[in-house]
Amino acid sequence: MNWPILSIIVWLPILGGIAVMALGSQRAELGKQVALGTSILTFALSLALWTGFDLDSAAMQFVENVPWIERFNAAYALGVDGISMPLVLLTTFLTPFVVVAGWQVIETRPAQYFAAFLILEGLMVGTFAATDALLFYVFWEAMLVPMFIIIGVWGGPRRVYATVKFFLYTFLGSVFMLVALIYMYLQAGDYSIASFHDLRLTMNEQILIFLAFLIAFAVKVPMFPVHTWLPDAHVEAPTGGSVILAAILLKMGGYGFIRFSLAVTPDASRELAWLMIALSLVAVIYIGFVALVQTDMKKLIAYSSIAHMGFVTLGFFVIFAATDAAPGSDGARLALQGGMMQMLSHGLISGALFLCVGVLYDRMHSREISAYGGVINTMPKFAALMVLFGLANAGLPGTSGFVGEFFVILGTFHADPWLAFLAATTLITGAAYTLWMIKRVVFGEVANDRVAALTDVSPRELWMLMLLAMAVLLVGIWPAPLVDAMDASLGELLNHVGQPKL
Amino acid sequence: MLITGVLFYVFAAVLAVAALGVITSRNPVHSALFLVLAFVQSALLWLLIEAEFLAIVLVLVYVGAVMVLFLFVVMMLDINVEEIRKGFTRYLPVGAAVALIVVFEIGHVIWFRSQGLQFLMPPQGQPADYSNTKELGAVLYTEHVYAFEIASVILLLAIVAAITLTMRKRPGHKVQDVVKQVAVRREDRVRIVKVEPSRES
Amino acid sequence: MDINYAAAAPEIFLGLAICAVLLVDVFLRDHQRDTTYVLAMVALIGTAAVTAYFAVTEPVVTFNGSYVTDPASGVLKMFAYVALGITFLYSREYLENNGLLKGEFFVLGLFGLLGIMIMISAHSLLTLYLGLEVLALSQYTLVAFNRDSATSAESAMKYFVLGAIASGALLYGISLLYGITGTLQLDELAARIGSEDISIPALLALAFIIVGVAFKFGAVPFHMWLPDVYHGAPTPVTLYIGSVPKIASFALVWRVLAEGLGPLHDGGWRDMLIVLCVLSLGLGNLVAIAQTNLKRMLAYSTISHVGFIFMGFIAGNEQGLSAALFYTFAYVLMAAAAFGMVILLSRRGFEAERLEDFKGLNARSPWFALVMLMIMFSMAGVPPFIGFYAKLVVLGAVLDAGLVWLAAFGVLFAVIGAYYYIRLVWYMYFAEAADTTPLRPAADMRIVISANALGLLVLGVFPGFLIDLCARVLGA
Amino acid sequence: MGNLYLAVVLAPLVAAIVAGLFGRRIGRAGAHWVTIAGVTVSFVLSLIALNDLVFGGGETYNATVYRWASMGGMYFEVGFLVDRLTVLMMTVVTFVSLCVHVYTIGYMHDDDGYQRFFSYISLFTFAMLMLVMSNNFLQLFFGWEAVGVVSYLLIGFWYKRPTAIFANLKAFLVNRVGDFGFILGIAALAMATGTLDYALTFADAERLSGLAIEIFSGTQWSLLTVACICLFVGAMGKSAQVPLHVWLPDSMEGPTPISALIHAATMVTAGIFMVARMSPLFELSQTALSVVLVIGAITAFVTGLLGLVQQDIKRVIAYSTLSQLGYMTVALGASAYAAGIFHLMTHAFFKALLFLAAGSVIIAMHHEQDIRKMGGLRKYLPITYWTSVVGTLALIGFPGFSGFFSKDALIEAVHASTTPGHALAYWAVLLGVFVTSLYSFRLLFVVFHGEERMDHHTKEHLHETPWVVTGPLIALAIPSVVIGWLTIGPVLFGGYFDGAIVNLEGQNPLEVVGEEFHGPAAFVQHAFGGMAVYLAAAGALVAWFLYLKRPDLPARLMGTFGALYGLLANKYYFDWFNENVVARAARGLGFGLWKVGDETLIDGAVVNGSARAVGLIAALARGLQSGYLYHYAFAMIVGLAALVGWLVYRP
Amino acid sequence: MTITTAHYLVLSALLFSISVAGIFLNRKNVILLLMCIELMLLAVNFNFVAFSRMLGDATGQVFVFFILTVAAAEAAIGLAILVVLFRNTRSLNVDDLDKLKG
Repeated sequence: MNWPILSIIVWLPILGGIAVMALGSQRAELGKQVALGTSILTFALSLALWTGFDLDSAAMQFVENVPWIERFNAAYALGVDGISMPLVLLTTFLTPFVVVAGWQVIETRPAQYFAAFLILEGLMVGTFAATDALLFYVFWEAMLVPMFIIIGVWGGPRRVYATVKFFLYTFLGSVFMLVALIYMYLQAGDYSIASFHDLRLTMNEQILIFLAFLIAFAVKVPMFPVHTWLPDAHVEAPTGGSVILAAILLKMGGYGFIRFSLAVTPDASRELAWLMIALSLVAVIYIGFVALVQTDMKKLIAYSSIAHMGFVTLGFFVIFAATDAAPGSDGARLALQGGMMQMLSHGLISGALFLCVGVLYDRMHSREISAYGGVINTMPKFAALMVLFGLANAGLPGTSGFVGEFFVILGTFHADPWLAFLAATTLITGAAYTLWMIKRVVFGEVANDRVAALTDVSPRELWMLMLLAMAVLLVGIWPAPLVDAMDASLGELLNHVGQPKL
Repeated sequence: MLITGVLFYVFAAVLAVAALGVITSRNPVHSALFLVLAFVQSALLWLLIEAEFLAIVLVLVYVGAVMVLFLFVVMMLDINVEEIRKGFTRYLPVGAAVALIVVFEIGHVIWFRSQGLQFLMPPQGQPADYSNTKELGAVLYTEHVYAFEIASVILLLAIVAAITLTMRKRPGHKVQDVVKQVAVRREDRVRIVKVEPSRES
Repeated sequence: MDINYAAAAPEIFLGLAICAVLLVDVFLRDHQRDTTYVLAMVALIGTAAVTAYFAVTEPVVTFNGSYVTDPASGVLKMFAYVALGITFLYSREYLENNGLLKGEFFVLGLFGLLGIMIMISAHSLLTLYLGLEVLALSQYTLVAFNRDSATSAESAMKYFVLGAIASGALLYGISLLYGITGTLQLDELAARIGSEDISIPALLALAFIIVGVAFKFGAVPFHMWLPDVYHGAPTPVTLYIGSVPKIASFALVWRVLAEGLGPLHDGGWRDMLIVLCVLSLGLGNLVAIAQTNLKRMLAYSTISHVGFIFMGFIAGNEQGLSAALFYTFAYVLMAAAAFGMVILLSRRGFEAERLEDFKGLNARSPWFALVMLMIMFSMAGVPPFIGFYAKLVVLGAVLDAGLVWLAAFGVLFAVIGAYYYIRLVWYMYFAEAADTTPLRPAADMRIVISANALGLLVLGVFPGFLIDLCARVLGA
Repeated sequence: MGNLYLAVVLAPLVAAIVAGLFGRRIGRAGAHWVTIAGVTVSFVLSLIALNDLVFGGGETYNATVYRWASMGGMYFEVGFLVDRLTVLMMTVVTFVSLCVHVYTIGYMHDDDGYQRFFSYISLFTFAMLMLVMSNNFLQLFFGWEAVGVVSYLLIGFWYKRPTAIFANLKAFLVNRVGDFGFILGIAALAMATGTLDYALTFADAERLSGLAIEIFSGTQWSLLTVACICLFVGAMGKSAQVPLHVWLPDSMEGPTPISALIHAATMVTAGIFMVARMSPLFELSQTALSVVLVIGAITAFVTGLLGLVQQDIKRVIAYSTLSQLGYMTVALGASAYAAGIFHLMTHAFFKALLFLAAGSVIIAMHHEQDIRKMGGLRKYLPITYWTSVVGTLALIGFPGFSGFFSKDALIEAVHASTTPGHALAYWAVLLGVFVTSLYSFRLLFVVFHGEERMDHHTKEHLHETPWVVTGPLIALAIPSVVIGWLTIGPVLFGGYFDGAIVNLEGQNPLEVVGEEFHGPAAFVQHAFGGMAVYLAAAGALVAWFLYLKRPDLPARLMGTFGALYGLLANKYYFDWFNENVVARAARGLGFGLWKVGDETLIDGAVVNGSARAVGLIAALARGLQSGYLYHYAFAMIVGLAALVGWLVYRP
Repeated sequence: MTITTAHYLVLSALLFSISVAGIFLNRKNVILLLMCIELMLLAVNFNFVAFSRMLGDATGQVFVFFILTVAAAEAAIGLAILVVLFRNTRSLNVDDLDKLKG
């Protein structure tokens, strides 16, 4: 197709957001409808990416390229390949849910709330779709602004601490990436990511650049030990904020690793893979135990997000060991695919879980596990869905949560049985913290009369959760479409990473 | 040659002492007068190296105008001559040290580190019929006309600035407004009242 | 002797215009001061027109090598006009409300502009010095402009004394240079310094000159005047000092260091600027965190921005210069907008200069809260605002010069600095309003400040033109 | 055939979805009719398949249903492998499931979770069928976890009971420990073979047996051994082998039909089935086999003893299930897979029967489960009584009953086995026979004979349970009696499993046993030459003496053997260990990491620490701006001096 | 004893640092600061005069001429500020100029 679909997906929400803001809080109702319409329309349009996608090509598709800053040979260049396309879809798919989630609960300045999310959506899509490093960075950083506002304005009691922590943490991470990008620009002569990929770099340069990227992406993912901003941000953020944060912003880090760290500095990645694997496993195990003892539902889910993202990074960086230990096998590919699948599925599941917590929070205004108990007695429909998402979070086969973990464990076993052994502990810990929370919140006798007073999900909430549940099950029962969509690009990436740059 | 040397040292010594006096004397009036002395000494020193015009200007402009202005202000704002300055003595050591370091650095560079420059030669004398004034005049309005114009701007600016900052209407200083006086009407001045005649009973 | 009046037409026109304004102002009554304001604006526009009309494509040196005009100077001057125009615009209402609306404000402002223009197209150290003095004297006066305020008098006195020291040092350095090279013209200066082995005395002179330059910019440790003056001066004057003269400072470095003392770059002023840059970045950002007064905080943020501008100079080449120029432009725009917001929030007899005064601004006026948000994030260097590209170009310059550590240091302190910018945003958005009196700024003010802030955004989305302009005029 | 198998699987699934999502609309009756219809369909179809494969000489069916995912050269598919082993399992599963469905109508009659329950058990049937019919590891794991989840939901069916929701969490986690090993085993095989398909993997078995991987640096392990042991860990979880058996007794918190279907007949035997299915791999690893053998032997004997001291009717049966599962595992370890599967089948019938009978008693006693409050029930519940007798006889292996054939053959096979450790196993299973009959008859006597210890109110309402309950009892009693006699010949010695189960040459104890097999009758006679029968009889006698003749004795024995009794009563302290050591340690560790690692070190020291440091430095640096003009001037001059000094005098 | 340019330069250096020292030693009187500034400019003038004679080039002296002009203007403005300050604070004490700090 010849019309710039990606640009539309990027700018439509932003313009919509501006429109909503212009409508102002006086006409908030109209604003909501505009917001919902825009987000749904965006999703509908983004489906064109799926339908028009060429599965066999690893190249960028739907490419747009307009000169932007001639002086730096920086271009307004967009495009998606098998890696970014699903993530773009994930973004556009989830934003309507966020809008719906805030439909009735946001009283203060609703217009700004919805505007912020729409603008955020556009920026996130831009980040995934940018094929020019400078453009990528601009989108990447610009995302901080609306997120900062969202957490700070509509957040919980300690929102200021949380949002400032979030902002400074992520800002600190990304500025070093900026230095690295400029450095590579000076080497390559332009800012296009492709030319960064072909850039020849000495080992020292690669190590430094890799570390710069590491700070940026590790904070975003987040990896141990720079993960502590996430629980705070999640706990304080409003439901929609948590959803976007967990479902998409975290994926930025993984995306960055796969797009920059692996592809631009393959030798450094190989050199430092041990570090990445170690940190990932620490995340999986350490955080697993930490999540076990959380008393705050959102915090628990936040920690479980960290653990699950640990699988992503594990899958990405175990590929070297996998290829070395079992040459010719598909281990590396499994791990890589596993990482990507894990990102996508975690986007769905964590989003759904945060929506569930939001549903409860809107009724009881408490996130404490101890404040609940026996919710199933008063909210059977909701309970069923929450149990489903909980099981999905525990990686139950047949749900999307299983696919990624399965692939990653298989791939990791190629590298080293012990790594797989450690990674597989998540089967136990994951089930433990998730189902224990479910047990304490959902099952049992009605804990107190506030629980007794609960009303079951409204149709709005029910549809929201049902759609997500279907998505979770669909991906779990038939992941082939996603896997196929990513396969070509990931294979290409593996070849690229395979050839040393030195 | 010898004479000039001696004279130089004398004048320089007096100049230094005067400068020190400026910064050490308690009474600002004394400082001002020391400053005058310093200027005079400098003028003499400039005469020694045949910069007659500037020497004269220095005396005229500074001693004649600027320093008078200083004294005027000092007098106008009657500043009390304050007692012993504690701070001065306390900070003297470190201050003197820094000052000496600066002197040393400059002097050392000029004296020992400036090879290839004729710093260490006496300036060659001028012919007898040389007129410093004429030489300056020749270039001042031709080569440096642009700078000269800017100087005029600066003076204008100085005037504007001084007026802006200092000129003001004092409260309660009396002027008569003729317009008002002419415009006055009878009603403003006299009021006719009817008085009941008192009748005695 | 060659005299080309056409080349100096802008300065000449402005000089005459100033006299005209001055004369008219004398005959105006106090309630007619708006006329002076209009006249000053007219003078600005006229000067701009003249500058545009007599713009040159090749450098023209005249007045016996004491004046030069070239494309870069044209651009700088034009930008100075814009900045001054914005300043006047923001200032008028405030002055009126606070009974400061006097013709002298505009006249002195124009005098300062004249000084800046002289510096911009100075081709000899003499004219440069005189221009510097014109600017400095007008600034001293403006700071003391509010004659009934003790603080402004105090700050004026501090500014005056320290400024005198600085210009004394500068003069001392100039005198040494003159003694060493026997010339005051920049091109000959560069030639002689390049040719002969006179490095040590030249370095001595250089040190003195650096002091003057650093003072003008307000680089640590010659920054001490800056917070007090920004704080003490009436807000419009702070706005003036904080924005327009930065262009002059750039011109100073550009003319003296880059053009006149280019040969002393390596092992000379490069290293000195690195030191000043590091100090400014560190101290500016750190101390700004501890501030409660917005004007003061912006003063310290200025110091940190100076550190970034120096990064451009440190590179020494044309790219570096153009980067510094771009940063200067960006900074002037941001500073003008920021102080404009301070003016916009303050009312008759109420200075909105404490951070608390911005609390809950979003509730009072969402639009102006958004404006301030854009300004703050732009200053913090967050895309898509122009402040980000400013940092981008200077970082590129230092990386090009191979100073990776300096770039890393810079971004690190940029993060620390981000804290106090976003603190203001959180005051505006997350905190409850202290007073909820709605804002009613004059229409022109509202429009221009909105345009100013949106300019930060638009220039951030399409920075190409400005970056390219800066690079082109400086021959990069 | 493919569509038929698809129907077998999908019928219960559809039924489950209908009953689950539209339960309100279709009502209680609708719910049980639709699900029963679904299960009946798959039962009938299973019978057709059985007939086709066994008598119709049908071919083994192995085909893909759809491609789950694929990358590079690796394929993940969902497909069916139906051979005689599978079809046997299908039939057993669907038959027991059908019985349980019918039975449930009565058992859950007045429970408001009626529709939900039917939806669950149909869903379970679907999952179990997926498990047994799978032709690849992915689907195997899928079914494996699916049955686990349904059992999780069913144990916690009465979600208001704290004990129930504790038990289901425990069950799921313990099973997860097993799955942990299971998935590693799968990963190992996937790495070695590059496929997850059974056929391809088995075809590759020879090569695999040559491979080795380095587990601990320096030591080379046979990859096959590692993989098989990992897989067996999974089996230990599902089939509740020591030490992962702890969840099964607690799972009795679920409704009784579940105990019958899931925790006796089908799900718990998934492990047995899996190992049998993997026989081509296990055969090649003596180490793995003897691990299986030893674990099984321990389970068989040790858990049997626990049955002696239980007072809850269902728990007694649960422990007997554990012990019987141990028997099956032993058979597998002895590489007498057929014997294991054969016992699995017979056990499915009579153990389901026993559970359902227990359930019938529980109904009659108004959900009273403590056997000390029962007694003399036989005149109130004749049908239940006689069916229980049948079940008990089958369980203890009374000659002629189904249990006899399977267990005796099993014991013989172990005797003849060559696996290392078979001697230990042989004695374990032999003594197990005595224990089995002891606790079985104890249960029978205490519940149905002796004085009546229930209170008045219950007594008045005691009467036989409705036909929906007794019907299934009878339906299960019949095979419990005859199935052994009918099928031992073909199944064990008739090469029924050829192609499905593989034995190495000279490593098939059943061949040895088969040499003197001359028909069931002869087998019965021959049994009297062995010890098992007499041990069983002894057990029965002791039970009669202790619980009918001298009912006061047991209490005194408890006194004398207090230590032993305590050990048994506390189930060897497994639960105590898990709760007080494992769980507490995990929570403590998590809490420590959270508070110390995250909050104190990372957040407190590094993050907020640096922030505080910056603030401190800022405050200090602020002091420099003293406000005094002379300080400013001084700073400038010092700066000047420093610049000059640095520039001019630096080397 | 010939008097070279260097003599003059060193003398000016002396003057320069004396004036600077005066500025930061003086705690009491602001007027003194202005005087010190005059002194400093004088020092600079010394340099220019000396150099101009050394080089035999009038430009230096012209520069001095302009410096004198500027210095006069500076003095005027400085004193004006001084007056304003005095009117506001009734004091010319340098120690009292500490309202702005931090």
